[in-house]
Order: sequence, then structure tokens, then C-alpha cells
Amino acid sequence: MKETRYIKAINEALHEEMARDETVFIIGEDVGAPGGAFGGTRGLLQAFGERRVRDTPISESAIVGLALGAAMKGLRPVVEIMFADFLPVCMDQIVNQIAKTRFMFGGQFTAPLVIRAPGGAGLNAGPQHSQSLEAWFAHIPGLKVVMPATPADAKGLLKSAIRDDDPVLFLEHKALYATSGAIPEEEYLVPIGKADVRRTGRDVTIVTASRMVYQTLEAAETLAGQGTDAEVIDLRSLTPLDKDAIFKSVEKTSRLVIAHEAVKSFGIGAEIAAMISEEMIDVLDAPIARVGAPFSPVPFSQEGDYLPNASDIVRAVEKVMTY
Amino acid sequence: MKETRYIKAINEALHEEMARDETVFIIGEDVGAPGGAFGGTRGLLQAFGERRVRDTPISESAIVGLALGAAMKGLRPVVEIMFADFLPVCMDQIVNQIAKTRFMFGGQFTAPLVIRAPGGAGLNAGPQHSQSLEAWFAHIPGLKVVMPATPADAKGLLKSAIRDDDPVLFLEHKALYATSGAIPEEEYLVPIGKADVRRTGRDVTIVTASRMVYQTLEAAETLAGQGTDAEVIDLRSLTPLDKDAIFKSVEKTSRLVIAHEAVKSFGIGAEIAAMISEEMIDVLDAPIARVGAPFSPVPFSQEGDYLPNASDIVRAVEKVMTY
Amino acid sequence: MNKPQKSTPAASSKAAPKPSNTAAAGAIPNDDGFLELHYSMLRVRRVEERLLQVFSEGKIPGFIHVSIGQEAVATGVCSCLTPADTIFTTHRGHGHTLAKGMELKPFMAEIYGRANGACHGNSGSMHVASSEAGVGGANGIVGAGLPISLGSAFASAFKGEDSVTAVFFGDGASNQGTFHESMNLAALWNLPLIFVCENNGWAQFTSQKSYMKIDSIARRAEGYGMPGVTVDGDDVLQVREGMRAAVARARAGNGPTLLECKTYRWFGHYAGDPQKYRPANDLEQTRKVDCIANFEKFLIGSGLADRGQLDAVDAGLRAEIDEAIAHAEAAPAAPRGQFLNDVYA
Amino acid sequence: MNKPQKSTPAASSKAAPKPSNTAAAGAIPNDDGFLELHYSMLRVRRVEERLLQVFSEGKIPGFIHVSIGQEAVATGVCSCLTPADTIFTTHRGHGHTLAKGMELKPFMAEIYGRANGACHGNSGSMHVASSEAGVGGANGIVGAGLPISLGSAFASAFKGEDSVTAVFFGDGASNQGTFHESMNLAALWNLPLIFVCENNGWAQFTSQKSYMKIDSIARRAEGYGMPGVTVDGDDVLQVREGMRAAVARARAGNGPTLLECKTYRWFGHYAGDPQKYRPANDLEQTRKVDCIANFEKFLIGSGLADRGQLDAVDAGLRAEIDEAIAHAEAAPAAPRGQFLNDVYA
Ligand SMILES: Cc1ncc(C[n+]2csc(CCOP(=O)(O)OP(=O)(O)O)c2C)c(N)n1
Ligand SMILES: Cc1ncc(C[n+]2csc(CCOP(=O)(O)OP(=O)(O)O)c2C)c(N)n1
Ligand SMILES: [Mg+2]
Ligand SMILES: [Mg+2]
Repeated sequence: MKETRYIKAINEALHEEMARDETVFIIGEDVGAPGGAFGGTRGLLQAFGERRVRDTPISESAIVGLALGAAMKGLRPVVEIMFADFLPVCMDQIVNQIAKTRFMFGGQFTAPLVIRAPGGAGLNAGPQHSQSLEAWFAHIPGLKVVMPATPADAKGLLKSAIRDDDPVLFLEHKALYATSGAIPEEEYLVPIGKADVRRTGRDVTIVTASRMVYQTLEAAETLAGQGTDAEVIDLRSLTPLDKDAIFKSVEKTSRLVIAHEAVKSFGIGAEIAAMISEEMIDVLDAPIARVGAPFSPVPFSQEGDYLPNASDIVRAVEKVMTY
Repeated sequence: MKETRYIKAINEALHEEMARDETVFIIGEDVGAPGGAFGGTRGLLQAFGERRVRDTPISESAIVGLALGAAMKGLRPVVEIMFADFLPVCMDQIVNQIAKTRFMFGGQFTAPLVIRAPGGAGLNAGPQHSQSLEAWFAHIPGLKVVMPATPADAKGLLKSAIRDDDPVLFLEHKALYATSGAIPEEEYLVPIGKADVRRTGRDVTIVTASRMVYQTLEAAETLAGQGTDAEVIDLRSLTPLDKDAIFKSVEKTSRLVIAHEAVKSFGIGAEIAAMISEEMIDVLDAPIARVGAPFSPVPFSQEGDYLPNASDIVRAVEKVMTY
Repeated sequence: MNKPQKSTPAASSKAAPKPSNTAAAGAIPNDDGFLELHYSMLRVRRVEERLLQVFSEGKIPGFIHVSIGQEAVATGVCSCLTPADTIFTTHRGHGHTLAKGMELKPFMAEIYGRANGACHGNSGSMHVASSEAGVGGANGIVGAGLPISLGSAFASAFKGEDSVTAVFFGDGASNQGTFHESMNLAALWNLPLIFVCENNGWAQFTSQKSYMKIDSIARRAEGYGMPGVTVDGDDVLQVREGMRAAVARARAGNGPTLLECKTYRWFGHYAGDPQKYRPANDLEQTRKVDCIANFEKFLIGSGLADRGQLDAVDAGLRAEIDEAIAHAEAAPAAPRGQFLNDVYA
Repeated sequence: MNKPQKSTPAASSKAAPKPSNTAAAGAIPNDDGFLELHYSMLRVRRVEERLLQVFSEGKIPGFIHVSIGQEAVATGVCSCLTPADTIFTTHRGHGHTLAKGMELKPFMAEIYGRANGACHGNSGSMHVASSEAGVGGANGIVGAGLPISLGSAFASAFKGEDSVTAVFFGDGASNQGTFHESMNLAALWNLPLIFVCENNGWAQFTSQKSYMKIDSIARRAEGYGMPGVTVDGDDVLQVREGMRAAVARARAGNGPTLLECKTYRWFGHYAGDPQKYRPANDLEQTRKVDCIANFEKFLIGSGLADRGQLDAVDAGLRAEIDEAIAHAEAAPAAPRGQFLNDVYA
């Protein structure tokens, strides 16, 4: 194992997959010599040349559409969209074209491509550079959606995403880029569609993903001090969703809290709560609780006030435990 | 009361509000002489002239952006987007600009505008002309989201939407355009944010909206024949969501089914199920059940196979009743 | 199938008619693939006429958009392409798709929404595609094919192949942001891509002067550093000539061209459109220009064909179409839930 | 505030410097608003220099983009506008916003993220706006201001007012689809709108030749039937002249103009950008062109001002800025949950 930063792990995955597969290429704004706005594509131009590392104009629809057309012809594009907030700029290409390519053409053409985009707040980047929009994409059949929390997952999932025959939206978290974690020295893959139990526990299941994994683990420590043993499930993928992992945990704990950074209403927590309320309500010993952002755009200077945090999770668990 | 078609009710609302308020104008593709792709703007050009009824190029981002700029300067634009499936084409303007205008500018500018767009399947229009994407917009703070099921609501809600000081996404259903219903002769408004109990019942609450209201009422009749008395709640608005109406009903029936045409996963049913599982789980006598479309784009010729229908709702209620 | 006498070899019967320089010498002197052009145009016309008929009989779900009157564009453009080349088309794509060489049976079965359609009945008229024939798909979102076509052209260059891509779009579509972004990127990267603007003067129910101030879309090419050419889209030879030059440029690695083909929309926007918005005389004027009748006159006048020969081609086409329709109508609907198999790999 | 001697009347102290024809006759002969131009440019520069400083001290959350070196564009353009006119700007919008007449205190407090900022601290540098000064907002999405500006111009025409709108955007932004759609619609409807392309040769970390094949963006105007003009964006008088003509055209109901102002980006994309991607000599070359130093030379050379006078203006500005900074730094953070009040009416 080696200590590696999240952004570096992503960069390693790109290096390795480009070396492994001649059909992989990189496309996006400032991905060439500058190495990407956050450094994700650093060194790729030097290593693989201009043919495979393509700096583009500021034309997100063209970039993403180009990736689709190239994928239909057998290449494996990895697109970088600088902020996940810009995905709406090229939403038609993602949702009406890429997600539906295999379906619309009856499998004659497919779209094996990856779109990387950093979401989330934490840098005081304001309402148009801080959103968590994953719930939208999880609602769209034809896409796979992944949101890694750790450097190890970021690398292993990105490698899997590039090898996947379906289009994968790879949602990074910009506030995690600078964080570090241990990753294997040797080559490895993390399968898409498998959650990870970050902490085992018996009293309550907390389902989370991306940056909120850390707040959840912090909350779990606090809770442990209070005698509550929380199990923390990091979803890692939203599509496919690892229902089994969630169900198995709730079966054990009989209590469920879901925590995410996105706006709570109509967020991904709703789907998880709904699934349990449909299929496992009888095992629940308490109401489900969701932790998410209030119904507001992300404020610039008041992020601390706005963002859900470990205390919010602790409070939600306390509510569920004392029910 | 007078029997009126859904599309005609919309048209009447536009006529009345344009006559009432000089600042209201219509903008969209083919909204002038042709009267809109589905007839929603028929006669408006003749009645109000080219100044207030504006046919545009096929440039959805420009259309919607123009509406925003005009609204910021005190006008009240009503935009027609020909199919809700084209909202992704102008998603940035809707989500990053319109929804956030009041917030980003601290109330110095506001966005009192309406975007009308027909969603839903039923015309065999295929994967890019049949989607129900309302869950996306309900997740976005700053927007109001409305989806009327009846001609009376279509008219009353559209008039309210035009008078609203916030931006309203007005989601019509193209398969309802030709349906008829009674609407008041005199002027009236239907408030945004209030659900309607379409059928009272004691045994189970079925929450639904838009075209699925009819399938639900049909299912309720079948169920009545089987001795199950269903209460049918037509949400009408998603933002604001009438939590009270849902809660009151579930309090009474202790059983909840949610039915919508959109893809079930991460659809609006998830939020409603989650709310109940958070705040009212103890009153439930059975698991919640959701009815929605399978995880697939809308197929062209197999709509009947794909779309959730009255039998699906009956089956879901039966499951919930026999629990 | 009853192809013109000088048919291409069996192996490429699915392929587009080849440009003359690659075609075998024919029976008729000076035949620069003329009979194949005629065949292709007439095939599109007869297919769409038949589609209008069966549509009006309620046999086709959803809606369809025909390109009758515009056959010279589809044919002239695709006559310069090989099966290794790719096209992307629009909601009004039947002609392009057939001219590119798609087999009629999977085409028809798709429009009928049958399980044995090219797209398993998932898509219908608006999304017909054929990987075999190099048809990257019709598209229901105006302007959305343009960015996708970039990728196809990019892939050719990336792989070092000399294949090219052509993307069809309407005059209306030329006001979508995707047009702009795609033109700029294609010019910048010298992509082997031909932008074929099929300017039929209408976008749905609105005529061109209502949505743009300029009348020639080719004028826009200059703003990207790309050549822009306008041809008479009702003259298949002019279209072919314009396209040949553009393809040669692209194959030689010299980048994209905007080829505007001016033509007329003979029918409504969609089948069944009552066209109340359309001035009566506009329709009349429009129909005066018939690319096929004109071309037949030329063929007969130059002694390249006689009426009887052309009629035989027509009869052959009708038989082929009957067969494809019968095939589609006899085909089973998709089995329950089949569509779910096409969502993910 | 320490405005130039020939300051505009108190009532319009918030307004942009007025074009000379509306200004009172000044003390200095032949002063066509020159001192006000100088004042405006220097104000932008001093504010941004100060912002860079406090940003590097960690006092400002998030990130900021400065326009130092480009002040002649903001000033030349806004000098032709009145408070009734509206501008829309970009992530690099401080200069435009100030030149349009926004008060410094709410501006600064917003950038500091304070409750008494113009946008209640919800937004910061990237979304500063002022309804009072006719600043429809900076925008964090490249190209997104263009469609919005259409509506502002449309509203002027709709209401029968002779106000105009100007929208600033970068050379990079000119490749977004929104540019195209907006240019076409504005030309088609003859909107009173001026498209101001601030071409500083860079889009983030990439230089212009990497994202477009043409070097003058004004060439694109022709494709919409709109006049396109390129001026030296480092010469405030040239900018003003170009803008005056465009504004006159717009006010007279003759429609939009694309005004391209060529300039240089003196600093990195954002404050703190190490600019490793930038050739060393590019930066050196860039800084040789200083719109303010040049204009001061001209003022002094023509006897319109002397050094002492200009220094006094500078001193006044510094004092004003100190005050605004102190105001922002002393202001309280927003109370808990306050932002929720701005989501809905
Ligand atoms: C993004 C989008 N906007 C609007 C439509 C509706 N629509 C379908 S075809 C069409 C007109 C297209 O005109 P043009 O590009 O000239 O093609 P033509 O129909 O003339 O072949 C419109 C407005 C659509 N399908 N997609
Ligand atoms: C849609 C979108 N894509 C990308 C970005 C990231 N970004 C911010 S500024 C910028 C460069 C803009 O260049 P230009 O338009 O020339 O303006 P300048 O910064 O030179 O003033 C980029 C790529 C963004 N904010 N929005
Ligand atoms: Mg057309
Ligand atoms: Mg720039």
C-alpha cells in the first residue's frame, strides 16, 4: 500500500488505462499541458502525446458529443468536465444521446465512455460551482453512476469505468482531491455496483457516499463514545445500486440513516429510504432519517452553515436510536 | 362549468392572463401563427400581436435565457418548450441561471417566468419524446414545479404560475391534451402547492400526479369493487409539495402507494415514501409501495408494455392491503 | 431487388452506390454512375410515398417525417461515400439512411416498431440506424447529431483510416448551439467531416426568414475558418459535385466543409400535417421543382436511358418495397419486456 | 470618494461616467470625458490590485478572477452607457461592474461574503450584481450571460424604452453554443444589444489558437447578418468610439453589434494561478501594453492633466478603497440560515 492523494489516484488510473488500451483517449478543457483544472490529467500529454490527450474549446456539448461518436466507433473516451455544475450545459448529449445510444439503436452502437466531473462544495466556490447533482443521473436508465470517496476507490473504480462497456458518469468530489489514503501498489480494480462497509456496527446503518463518508465516520466515532455502534456503508456506485449490501446491513441493525451532501429533497437518500420502506419495513425498529442539505442553492460564504456535517448525522442517529 | 379540453384550458389561461397583464408575453418555437405544436398558443398572435407572441429559431438556450433576462427587467414571459425532453438542451439556463437568480443576486433581481413543456408518453413518440423528468426539477431549489392532471387544474394553475413571483416549470402531459373535463365558467385560480383529493377513501392512500391520476382513479374503481376504499391524492404541485395533504391522508388510511409514470428509481415517489418513512412510519400498517416505469428509456412501439397502468396500481394496493 | 443494370457487385449490395471512379465501366458510355443516382433517388421517393400511405392507414405508431422532394440531397451526398464512411442524420432521415445503403427490411420493420427492426422496435422512424451501412442514427433532438458526428470523424483520424463522416442537419438546426460548437471544433482539428445542411426553407411550421436574417447558411462557415459551399440541392449532379470535392478534401486530411444544399419541403413537417401555416402558392411553387423528374428528363434526353428502362427500375423498386412492407407487417411485436435487454451491456 | 475635478453631479455619482456630449463643459478644453475615463480605469485597477492583496492574505473565500490590464475595455464600453442601460458580465467581471457605476461598499462586502454584500454574501466575486447600477450579474458559467442579455434588450424594446444592453464575454466563451444562438436571435429581432467580446487571448490555461482557427471573433458577426467590429481593447478611446457607434445604432433601433476588443490578460486565470502553462516571454510582452500608463501619457502630453493631478486621483481612490475594505472586514457574517430567505419570494 502507498499513501496517495485522491487526485493522484485518478491520475494514476488514467496513466495505467491509457498505457493498457490504445483506444483510450482524454478530452476536455485544459486537460493537455495544464494537466486539468485540478491536476487529474497531469503528465498524460507528455506520456501519450496530442493524439490521445485533447485540449478543447469551451464547448461542453461538442466535447461530450464527440466522445459519444468516438465511442460508437470503438474508442474509449474519458471526458473531463471541469465542474459537475457544468453538466447541465451538455445535458442533452448525456441524457438524450449517450444514455440512450445502446437502447435506441438496438445494440448496434454502444457508448463505452467515461465522463469525469467534480461535484460538491467545500471550496466556497458559490452556487454555480458546488452542486451535488447525482440524483438526476441515477434517475436515467442507460448511465452508470459512480462517486468514490477514497483514493483507492477513485483509482479502482475509474479503471473499471474505463473498461466498462456502458457509459459511466464518474463523479469526483473537489474537496477530496487533496485528501490522502492508502492504495495498493499492484494493479487492482474496484467493481462498479458494489458498496463498501467502511465500518461494521450493530445498532444502526448509515448509508452514505463521496465526501460525506468522512463526516459519517466521524459521527460514528462520536456515537461509539455514546455507546452506539454504527455501521457505515459507502455506496460508491449509484447505478447499479448495491441493494444487497444495504438490505443486509439494515436486516442486522434495524435502523437506517442516510446522509448525503446534496439537497435532501428528492436526493438519493429518498430512493434508499423508499426501497427499505417498500421491502423491509418490518425489520425497522425506528423511523428512517435522512441528512442532506437544505432546500437552497449552495451559498458562497455560508457553506459551513449550509452543508450537512457530522453533528447533523449524530443528531439523526440519536433520533433514530431513542425512538 | 363547461366541458373543455386540457389544451384548450391552457390556451384560455394564456388568453386571460395576457389580457389582464400587459407584461405577459409568449415565446417559443412555432407559437405564433401555427399556435404551437399542440395548439396551446392558438389565437394569441391574432389577439395580441407580434410584440407579445414571439416565434423563435430552434435555440432553446437562447429562448429560455431571453425569458430570464426579460423577467429580470419586470416582464412575465411564458416560454413554450415543445417537448419536456428538450429541457436538457437548455438545462443550464433553467437550473444554473433561472432557479438561482433570486438567490445569487440577493433578491435584487427575480425571475417571474413560466416554462411550459409537455412530458410523458402515450403517443409512441419514442425514447427522446416521451420522458417524465419532473424529479430532476423538484430537486432544484428556486424552481416551482407543477404538473396538472385535469383541464380545470391546467387552467387554474397556469394562471397562478404566471402571477407567481418565482419561476415555475409547468409540466403538461401530451397524452392529456385531447382529454376533456369540466372547468368553471368564471375566472378562477388554483393555488400552487395544494394537492387535491380526487377520491376520498379509508383503506389506502394513493399519491399520484399528472396523467397517472386517471389510471389511479380507474384502479380505485376496481379496488372498490373488491371492497378496498382508496383515497386518491393528486399532487398537482411538486414544489412546493403539499406534505400536509399526504400526511393527513396517510394518518387516516395507514397505507401508502405512490404511482407515477416516470422511471420508478429515483423518481418523485421516492421522496414521498421517504418523507413518510421519516415522519410517520408508526402509523403505517403495511410497507409502502411504489408504481413507476421500469429502468429503461421509453420504447417506441412497446409503450403499453413499458408504462405503468391501472392493473399495476391495483396489484400494488393489493400487496399493501394483504400485508 | 431490382437494381439498375449496371449494379454494383453483390458483396456491396448493401453499400451506397459508389462514385464513378471506383465503379466498374458500365454498358452506357459516359455513365458517371447516373443510373445509380436515379435508382437511389427513386427508391427513397417510392419508400416514402409508401410510408405516407401505410401511415395514413394507421399502421405505423408515432409520427414520421418524409423527405419527398429532397431526394437529390440524400443521393448526391451518399453517392460519394463508401460503407466504411458514416453518416448521422435527423428526424427527416429516411432518405439519407436508404441512400447510404441500409437494407429495406430492417429499416421498414423498425419503422413499424417490430422486434426484428434494426433497433428492435425500440425507436421507430426517428432513430433508425444501421451499423452495417454506416448510419450512425437519426436523431429526435434538433442539432444533436452534430456533436456526435465529430466523434465519428475524430475516430477515423485517430485510427489513421481515410474514412469520412457526413452529418445532415436542417436550416432550422443551424441555429442550435451545437452547430456552432461542432463547426468550430471540426475546423480547429481538421476533422474529416462534411456538414451537409439540407436547407428546405422550413423548420417545422416556420419559414426560414422567421428564424435567421441571412439566407445562405454557408456564409457561416467563414467564422470558423472552414470553406462553405452552396449548391442546388435539387440537382443531384451539383450535390454530388459539391460533395465529391468536400470528401476529397476530407480524405486528404484537409478538414471539414460546410455543404449547403438548397431544396424544398414538398410535404408537411410530419405526415398528416395540415400545413395551414403555409401559403398556398408556396406549396405549388415548391412542387414545380422535382429532382427526379428533372433527372429522368436529362437521362432520357442524353440517351443514357429510355422510359421503359426507368419504368422497369420503378417496378422493381415497388416490388422490393412490397416485400419489405409485407415482411414488417408479418413480423411479431417485440416480446414483453424485451426492450429491457437493450439498456445495458 | 475623490472623483476627478469635473465630476458628474451628485445625483448620478453611482452612475457610469457619461459620454462627453451629456457631460457639463469642463475646466480643461477639449476634455471629451477624458478624466473620467482615466478615473474609471484607475479605479478598477486599484480595486483589483487590492483584491489580489487581500486574497493572498486569505481574507476572501473561494476564488477571484482579476481583469488587470484590461481596464480600457470595461471603461470604454461603460462610458457610453447610462444607469438605465444594463450590462451582463462574466467571472472576470469586477472591472465591468465598477465601470458601470456600482458602489464600492456593497461590491466589496459581497466579495468578502458578508451579509451586507450586494447579494447578501450568497454569491461572491463570481455573481456580483447591482440592480441600481444596471449590472445584471456576473456569471460563473462561461457563455451563460449571453442568452440572458437578450431578454434585457428585448424588454427595452418591448417597453418602448431606448435603453440598451451590453453583454461582456471572453474569446473562450465565443465557442459556446449560447454565443451562436444569442447572436442569431439578436440580429433577427434587431435587439438593442451590444456583444462585447473581451478577447484577451486566453481561456483559462489555454491560448486562443488552441481553441479556434480564426483570430478575429468579429468575423463571426457576418454569419448572422450583424456588423462586427474589432478595436484595440487597450486603447480606451478606440473602445469608446467603437462602443459609441454600436450604442447609437442600438438606440436608433438598428439592432445589435459585435464589438471585439483585443487586449491582454496580465495575470493568471484566477488569483494565485502559477501560470506554468504560459510562455515566460508572453507575460513579459503582455505587460508592455498598459492601457492606463498609455492614457496617462496621453493626458499629460496633451496638457489635459499633470502628474500631480493624476496622483491625487490615485490617492483619492486608495482612500475610497481602504474605506470599502474596512467596511467589508468590519461587517458581520450572515446570520445562520439567512441564505434560505433568498430562495423564493
Ligand atoms: C431541440 C429540439 N427542439 C425542437 C424540436 C422540434 N422539432 C423537430 S423538427 C423541427 C424543425 C427542424 O427544422 P430543420 O432543422 O430545418 O429540419 P427539417 O425538418 O426542415 O428537415 C423542430 C422544431 C426538436 N425535435 N428538438
Ligand atoms: C460552461 C463552463 N465551462 C467551463 C468553465 C471553466 N472556466 C471558467 S473561466 C474559463 C475560461 C474563459 O475564457 P474566456 O471566455 O476567454 O474569458 P477570460 O477568462 O479570458 O476572461 C473556463 C474554461 C465554466 N466556468 N463554465
Ligand atoms: Mg428545414
Ligand atoms: Mg479570454
